[in-house]
Amino acid sequence: MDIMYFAWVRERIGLPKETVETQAATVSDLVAELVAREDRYAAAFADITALRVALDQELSDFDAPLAGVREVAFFPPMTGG
Amino acid sequence: MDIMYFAWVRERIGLPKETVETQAATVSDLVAELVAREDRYAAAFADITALRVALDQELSDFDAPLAGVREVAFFPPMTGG
Amino acid sequence: MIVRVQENLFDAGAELNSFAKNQPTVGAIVTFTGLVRDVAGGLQGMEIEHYPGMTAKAIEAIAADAQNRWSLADVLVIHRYGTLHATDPIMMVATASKHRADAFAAADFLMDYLKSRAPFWKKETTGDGASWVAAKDDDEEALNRWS
Amino acid sequence: MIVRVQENLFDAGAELNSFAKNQPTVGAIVTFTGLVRDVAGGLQGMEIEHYPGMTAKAIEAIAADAQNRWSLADVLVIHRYGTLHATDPIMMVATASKHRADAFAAADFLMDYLKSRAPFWKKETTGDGASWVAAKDDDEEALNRWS
Repeated sequence: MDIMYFAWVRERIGLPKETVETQAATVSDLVAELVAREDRYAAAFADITALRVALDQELSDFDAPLAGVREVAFFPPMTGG
Repeated sequence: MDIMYFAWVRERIGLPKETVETQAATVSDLVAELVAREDRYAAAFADITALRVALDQELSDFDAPLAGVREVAFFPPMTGG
Repeated sequence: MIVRVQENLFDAGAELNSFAKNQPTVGAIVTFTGLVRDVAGGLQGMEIEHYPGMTAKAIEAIAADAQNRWSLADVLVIHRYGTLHATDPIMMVATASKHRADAFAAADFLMDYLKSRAPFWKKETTGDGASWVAAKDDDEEALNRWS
Repeated sequence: MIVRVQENLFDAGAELNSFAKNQPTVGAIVTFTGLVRDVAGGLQGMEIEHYPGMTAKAIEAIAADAQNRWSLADVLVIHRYGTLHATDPIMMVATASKHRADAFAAADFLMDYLKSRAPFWKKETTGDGASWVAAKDDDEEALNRWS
């Protein structure tokens, strides 16, 4: 599964994209796996309410199941316009 | 007192502007004087609810007094924009 | 505030660019451009009559009202009179603000008031002849949004 | 519908004119142009990051939603990414309709959704350093207007 990071999430984690092997059932489970890995992930995911998630390029939420998902992206609230 | 007419009011009366001597106390009194004059005025002022009036270039209404007014304008509802 | 009442054609894009260029500390520019709509059967022309002594004063009063109601860095209003042709720009409003909500609300307000309170009257000529455009009840009701 | 996500500068006035030229039967064009605002102390630059795989799709979905909600002849959205400078245009929305109320509402709606639902993130560099622009609670609340 590809995981992408944008804006300050990317900066805290230190990379824009990585591929992980995971059995996580939901986005929250995946976040828990990442946080357990290294401090930089813990720092990026410290306040989940400050983050957004997209599954296969569609906005989703942290309760969503990951079955069949190929690309997960984490980022702060958008500031376009 | 100068009286100006615009759009179809001007067309029905057949002139854009005229100067009248009047002792009319209000706009309505002035309209009554004009209507009494000739059919073309009666045609133009047949339905007063379809008309607007400006006194000295400010929108006003038919009850307004004419004391001190130098220019009265009659026209249909505006269609700018 | 810039108010122009003119017979000549204007270039809406050039007006937007020169308006924006004068607003270095502003993030939001909203414009409305009104075009002569071509009608079924073909529009041969549009004649816009106005009340020269009153027009600019009335528009300036409306624009000043917008500036009192919202936080605006600048306001532009251009309105033409005389003979116009299908697809010509009739008029344009531009508002500049730090806040997009203010720029939108002010432009919307300006349009509602210019439509029903600035002394312009449109006459359209088509294959069926010439006729004065009637004011719409909607336009009068739209003003109630702002009171 | 025209959606462009690009690094290059664009000319908002030229975009307005070419958009309007394609709308012969439409009376009302509304545009919103977002500019890089110069800040106190001087903005040295703005960096806009985006999510290439998602950006155009997200904007197209928002524009399609606007077309379902209002009677629109056409919609244009341009949004830049990369390095921008003070007073540069960041993005632009244009709507064309027979009815000015539809053109205004749709442009306002598009801006609210692009602001909070299109995957762009702004980072500003000033004399004090670089920092990510924070989303405003206002922006999220603005979306409630349309539900």
